Amino acid sequence: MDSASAHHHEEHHDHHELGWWQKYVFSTDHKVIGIQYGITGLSFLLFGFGLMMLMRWQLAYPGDPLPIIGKIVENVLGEEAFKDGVMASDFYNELGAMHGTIMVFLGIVPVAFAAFGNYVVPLQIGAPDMAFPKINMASFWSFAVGGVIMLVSFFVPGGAAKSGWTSYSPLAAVNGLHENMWMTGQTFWLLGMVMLITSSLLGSVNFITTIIQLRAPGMSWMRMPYFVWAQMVTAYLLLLAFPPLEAASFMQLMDRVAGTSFFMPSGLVVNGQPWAVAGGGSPLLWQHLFWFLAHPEVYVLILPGLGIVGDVIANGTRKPLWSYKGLVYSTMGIGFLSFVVWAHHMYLTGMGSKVSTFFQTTTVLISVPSVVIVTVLLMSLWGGSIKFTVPMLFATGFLPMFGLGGLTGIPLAFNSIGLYLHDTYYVIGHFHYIVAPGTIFAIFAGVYYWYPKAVGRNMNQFWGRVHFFGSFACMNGIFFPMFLQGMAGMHRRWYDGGAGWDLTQNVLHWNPFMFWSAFILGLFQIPFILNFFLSIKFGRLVSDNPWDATTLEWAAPSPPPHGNFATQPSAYTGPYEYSHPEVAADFSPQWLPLPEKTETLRGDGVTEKARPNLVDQAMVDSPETQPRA
Amino acid sequence: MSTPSTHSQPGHENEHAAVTVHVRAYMLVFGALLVLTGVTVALSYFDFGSMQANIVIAMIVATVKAGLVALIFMHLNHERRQIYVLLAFTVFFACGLFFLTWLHYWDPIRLPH
Amino acid sequence: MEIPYTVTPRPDTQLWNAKIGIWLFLASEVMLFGGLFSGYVFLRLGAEPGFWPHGLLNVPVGTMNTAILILSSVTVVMAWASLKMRRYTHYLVYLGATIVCGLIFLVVKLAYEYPQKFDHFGIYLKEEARLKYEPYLGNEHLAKKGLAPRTEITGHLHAVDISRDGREEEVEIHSPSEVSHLAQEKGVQILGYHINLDTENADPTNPANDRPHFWHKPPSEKQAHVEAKDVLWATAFLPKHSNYFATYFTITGLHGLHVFGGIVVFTYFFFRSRKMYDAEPEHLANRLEVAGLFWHFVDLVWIFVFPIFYLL
Amino acid sequence: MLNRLLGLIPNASQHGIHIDQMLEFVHWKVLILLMGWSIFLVYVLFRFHKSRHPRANYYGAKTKITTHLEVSVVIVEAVLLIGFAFPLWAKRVNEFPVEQAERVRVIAQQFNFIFHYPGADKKFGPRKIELVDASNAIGLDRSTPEGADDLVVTNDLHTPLNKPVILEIMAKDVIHNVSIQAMRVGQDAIPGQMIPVWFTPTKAGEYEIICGQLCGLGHYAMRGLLTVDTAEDYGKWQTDMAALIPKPAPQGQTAPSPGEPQDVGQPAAQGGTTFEPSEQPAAAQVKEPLPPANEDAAATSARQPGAGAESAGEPAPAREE
Ligand code: HEA
Ligand code: HEA
Ligand code: CUA
Ligand SMILES: [Cu+2]
Repeated sequence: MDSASAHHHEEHHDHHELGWWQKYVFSTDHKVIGIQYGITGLSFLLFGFGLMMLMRWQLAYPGDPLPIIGKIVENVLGEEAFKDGVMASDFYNELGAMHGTIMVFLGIVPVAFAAFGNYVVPLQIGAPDMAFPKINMASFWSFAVGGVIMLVSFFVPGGAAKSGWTSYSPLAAVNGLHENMWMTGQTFWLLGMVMLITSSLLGSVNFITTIIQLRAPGMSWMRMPYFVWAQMVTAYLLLLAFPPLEAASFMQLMDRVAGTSFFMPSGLVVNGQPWAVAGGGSPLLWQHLFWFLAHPEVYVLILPGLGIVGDVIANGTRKPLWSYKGLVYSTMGIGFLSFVVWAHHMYLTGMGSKVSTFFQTTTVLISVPSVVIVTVLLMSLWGGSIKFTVPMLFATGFLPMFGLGGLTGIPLAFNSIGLYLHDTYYVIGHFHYIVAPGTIFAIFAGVYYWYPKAVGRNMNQFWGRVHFFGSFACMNGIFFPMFLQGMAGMHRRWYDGGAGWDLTQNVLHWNPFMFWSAFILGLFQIPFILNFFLSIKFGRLVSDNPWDATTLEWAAPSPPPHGNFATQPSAYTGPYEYSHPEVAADFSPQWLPLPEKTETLRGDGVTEKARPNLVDQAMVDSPETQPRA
Repeated sequence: MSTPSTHSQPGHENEHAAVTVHVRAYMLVFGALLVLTGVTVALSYFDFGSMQANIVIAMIVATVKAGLVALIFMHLNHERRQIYVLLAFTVFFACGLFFLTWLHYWDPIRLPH
Repeated sequence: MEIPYTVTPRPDTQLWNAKIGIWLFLASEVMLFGGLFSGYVFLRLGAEPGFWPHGLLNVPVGTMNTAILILSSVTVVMAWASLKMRRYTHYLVYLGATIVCGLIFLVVKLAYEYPQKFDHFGIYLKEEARLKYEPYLGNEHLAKKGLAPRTEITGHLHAVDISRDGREEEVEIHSPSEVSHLAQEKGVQILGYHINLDTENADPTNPANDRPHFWHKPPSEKQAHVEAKDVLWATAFLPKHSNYFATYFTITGLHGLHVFGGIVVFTYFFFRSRKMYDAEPEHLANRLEVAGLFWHFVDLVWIFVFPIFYLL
Repeated sequence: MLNRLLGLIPNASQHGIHIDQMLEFVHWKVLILLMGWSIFLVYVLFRFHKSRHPRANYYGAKTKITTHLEVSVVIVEAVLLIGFAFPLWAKRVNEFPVEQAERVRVIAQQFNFIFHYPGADKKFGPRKIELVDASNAIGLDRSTPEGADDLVVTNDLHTPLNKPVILEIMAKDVIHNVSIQAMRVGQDAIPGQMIPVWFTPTKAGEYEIICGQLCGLGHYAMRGLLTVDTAEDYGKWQTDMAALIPKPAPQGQTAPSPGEPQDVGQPAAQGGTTFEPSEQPAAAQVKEPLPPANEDAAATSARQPGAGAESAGEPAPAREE
């Protein structure tokens, strides 16, 4: 050991003297950061849901005063938001834009990607921490600042951003005008987005480096748990798709504060007044740059969820995933294709037949790997010995919900159907089925699954079941009617929920039903939240590996100490060696060799002789054993 | 890539020599870049017939310069596979961003006259 | 357990962590500037003839700044080579030179080039009024040569005609920002502009002015008076002047921020690397290599910015 | 049949039939896959529950069926693409019936649709940004012979039955979308661009025109009405409207007159069950706009945004400087 490790020892020494602040607030430990991301993200998820409940009330009972809450918001935000307890249409738009933004960028991405990724990935690959702990901390704090900016934006003059989460220009540029354009909601939105993008970029650099560099000896690519794969592809998507939106945000910021006209054509007449800018810009430029991010982004929302579900299903069925390799390659395929389909959100922006042909084809193509993934997950159930633990319930609930959401994406993939369905509630139904009973369920599965690792205690399984069945029913109660409303022509972002339109009169009766479903969905979250916090103290104490799982995170103590493992674990087998025919127990952990000369399953379903010492020689050569000059 | 990186084992004799070779390359590239900068400026006062031609030629020179920086200064002429793969994807998607943005612009819905 | 491969490469990937990290980061930077440049292409392709200005930037200064950035790329790579050869003093000298180059670049940009632009004024004319100002535009001459028409009169604004509460007067102007302040006053209306013409507008039919010049020419003594009713859009050379300046300021501004970031990092190294050099010289060399890669990338972006905005 | 079940509103245009067929077809596919897999899922969860299957089978399913299934999904999708989607869209955008069609310009603004008919001479009058005011929202120049006979109506689109219509869609301020669900058409109205869309109504009646793109606080009530008339009714309507055209004021410029067809159209949010007319958003009720923050000397003096502004109403398909 030379100076390098001497230095490390020094650092190590420091750790024992960490104060409370450095331990729990400005921590560089991936587990603490993961939990920070998790709690903040879940809170934002709840907050975003709260915004949506207000909106659903307005849609269900347009023009009726909202009991109690309406008055409270009116007192806080003034008459611009609620007047006599009745929501203003501008405020509805604020809520809609912020619901979308918060759910996507402050809810799902931080929880599904950053929180689980931070907590679980290093453990699953047998690493002591993330590759760059300080950058990791910077990533979280950049996210926190972005989140605060978004929250504060409700209080600036004119209120928060209200041009949809898509922030289409020119609307976004002419909305919320004020003498000081810095102090407006849309400007805050842009600044917040820049912080959030920075956070995601730092995070994804860290994730990819960690996965490439810090895998334990023997953890070859095809022995990584599927969750790690999903996180890695997600990180690549964030890394390469987010910067164009950052560029676009800077441009829109310039449009707002410096009077440029990147996205504004000549000859605009707003409110009867010619709009005083140089002109010559293009609204479509914003859309291209936005969707270049936002389509990969939607896979960012689902891939970590799929990863969690993959791990949980292998554990809950007590058998290896069926066709692990197919899963991995499909995930990579999705990642690749997701960069070339973005214009399917722009079908009605005047697209000629050549471009339209291209994007319809790629969009339909991208559904193929998705079908493969769902098929693999479904077929993995076959032949299992299924145990309905709470994580497993959520994972199996996820499958049909994602299936319905994904399948309804296929009609939308066709330009001519878009003529009818674009911008209707059908679209809202499509993606909410994927992100709400889809990703959110996957998140719940992940929380219930890894909670014992993080806390050392398990969450209450009975209340977990209540949480699952209640949420499952209510989610469908909210989102299924959206397809019917969409088919009837109801459009999204309608403040009156369709009350003022003839063609939606037949489907209006769903609105109250959907509100009450959302309300009850909210009630069903109460047991979860209580369960979550109370189990820290009162949960049942469990062993280090309560689910009899195979992957490396369960080799560490619960909760893992700083540095995670006492000694470097190695991966001797594939990730999911459950119910091996020649092993008596129904699982053989990755960190233990299988009996010599037994058959194991390769990822693609082919069997091969197990080589207990199948550890890449190169990776056994840790830096210490390497000769150093 | 199986050959171990030359500059990962510090203090070696041949390491030292390798760095000296590098240094010579850096100086050559420095000269080349300065010359090419002059060339870019000079070319811009010469009309190649059309704006497109002028742009294309200026971009070719700029790409050569950028290539030199990337290959020699950034050591991309002998990097590891992982990094080439990453950059290949990046360049591909960046080109996609340019190309498809332009594609939409090029194929609008037109009313025949 | 400690984080491995911070200094030595991992055997199977042959890379140490920060090397991958920086390349990933640079990949995202490629996409960031890619987004900005694709915006540039999109807007430029769509610009009407005569509405994408040329030759408004100071080319000699730009060329000098290009050379300075290239030089700084060489010094930073030499600083790294010095570390590799364990020559600490050389390293410090080269690193210092890099910092100085970066500072010169920024100072030239922020204290000289930008203010020079902010001082200039441009007036786009309405189409129907262009004939009236033909002596300053020379469009007939340009049309004969098959060149794009001039639509703008540029130069130094020295006075504006205003009407204040119905009374007309001429107000002298020292900086274009005064015009904006005037216009925001209550009851003030701008009626016309008195401008000291740039050479292109002073002598528009001179073939020597058909294309921009390398050396920046000072505005001529010749003056023009432009009536406000003929004006399409008039501002100083600020981002809002046109999409050309909007992209120019956005991209160079962001690039400047990157330069600034690089300087901060190098300055930190300059003052704080001795301890690490003594303990782990190789780690320091790696760190510098990473910072250097970033710096080269910034240089690389400039290599494209320079011709795109200064020359084409 | 599935369409009926899902509550698709009746189609009233010629090409709409094909879109409905496609919807029907693709939803069958969705339904079959969904039902198939759901049944499979429920069966598996039951069959392989721990209580019935205590030890999992390490090797799992050995079957090629899934591959066949995946391939058949791909085939169905290819059929949908090549058989329906490509030709349908190509017909929408490459085969405008310019000769036969009735042409109407649609200028969307916060929060109405303004329909501009070429009048008897079949020629659209020029539009100038200087002429835009409260009574002439689109800045139509009525002093020209082309413009003198043009009809301008707000929120009230009339088209003849069984005759193709081309809508030339534009926007004045922000992005809107002209969506006529019954006609199975929709098209973004993007400022700086003119994008045409066409359809042939096959059923007389009244249909709602929806703004399908968030455009501000009145978006939800941005509503137009399409009336498909028989040929006679349509002719009569045109004459009635022509009678309302304001006579040119002596000094050339269009004088605002109470009879301006602007007022003829439907009020914005009509038929609302909950909203009083006073709550209907109209451009005038939008919060008093502050001057743009980037207000500049030049801006006030010229009040002219951008070059080429004199043809604000005539955006080229690409964009204008
Ligand atoms: C996580 C999010 C997510 C995911 C994964 C997807 C996946 C897909 N999306 Fe979606 N989409 C969104 C989020 C998502 N989308 C959002 C947020 C919007 C709206 C944005 C806005 O305007 O605000 C949108 C909008 C949207 C549009 C634009 C609609 C419009 O505005 O007009 C289109 C059009 O092509 C589309 C298509 C698709 C397709 C083809 C897929 C495919 O990838 C789907 C592939 C999946 C499958 C094919 C499922 C396979 C299932 C089975 C094989 C059956 C299994 C069955 C059981 C288990 C029972 N989406
Ligand atoms: C990831 C994205 C995401 C998610 C998860 C959701 C979740 C939900 N969404 Fe949202 N939605 C969007 C993204 C998302 N949405 C977007 C992008 C839009 C478009 C916006 C636009 O028009 O611009 C939209 C628009 C949208 C609309 C259309 C509004 C309109 O067009 O006018 C509606 C209407 O009902 C809606 C409803 C809901 C509901 C009821 C949920 C529910 O499923 C919410 C469920 C949430 C929970 C159940 C909370 C769980 C959290 C906890 C229990 C916290 C625990 C806390 C601790 C332990 C600390 N959404
Ligand atoms: Cu106009 Cu929405
Ligand atoms: Cu998409």
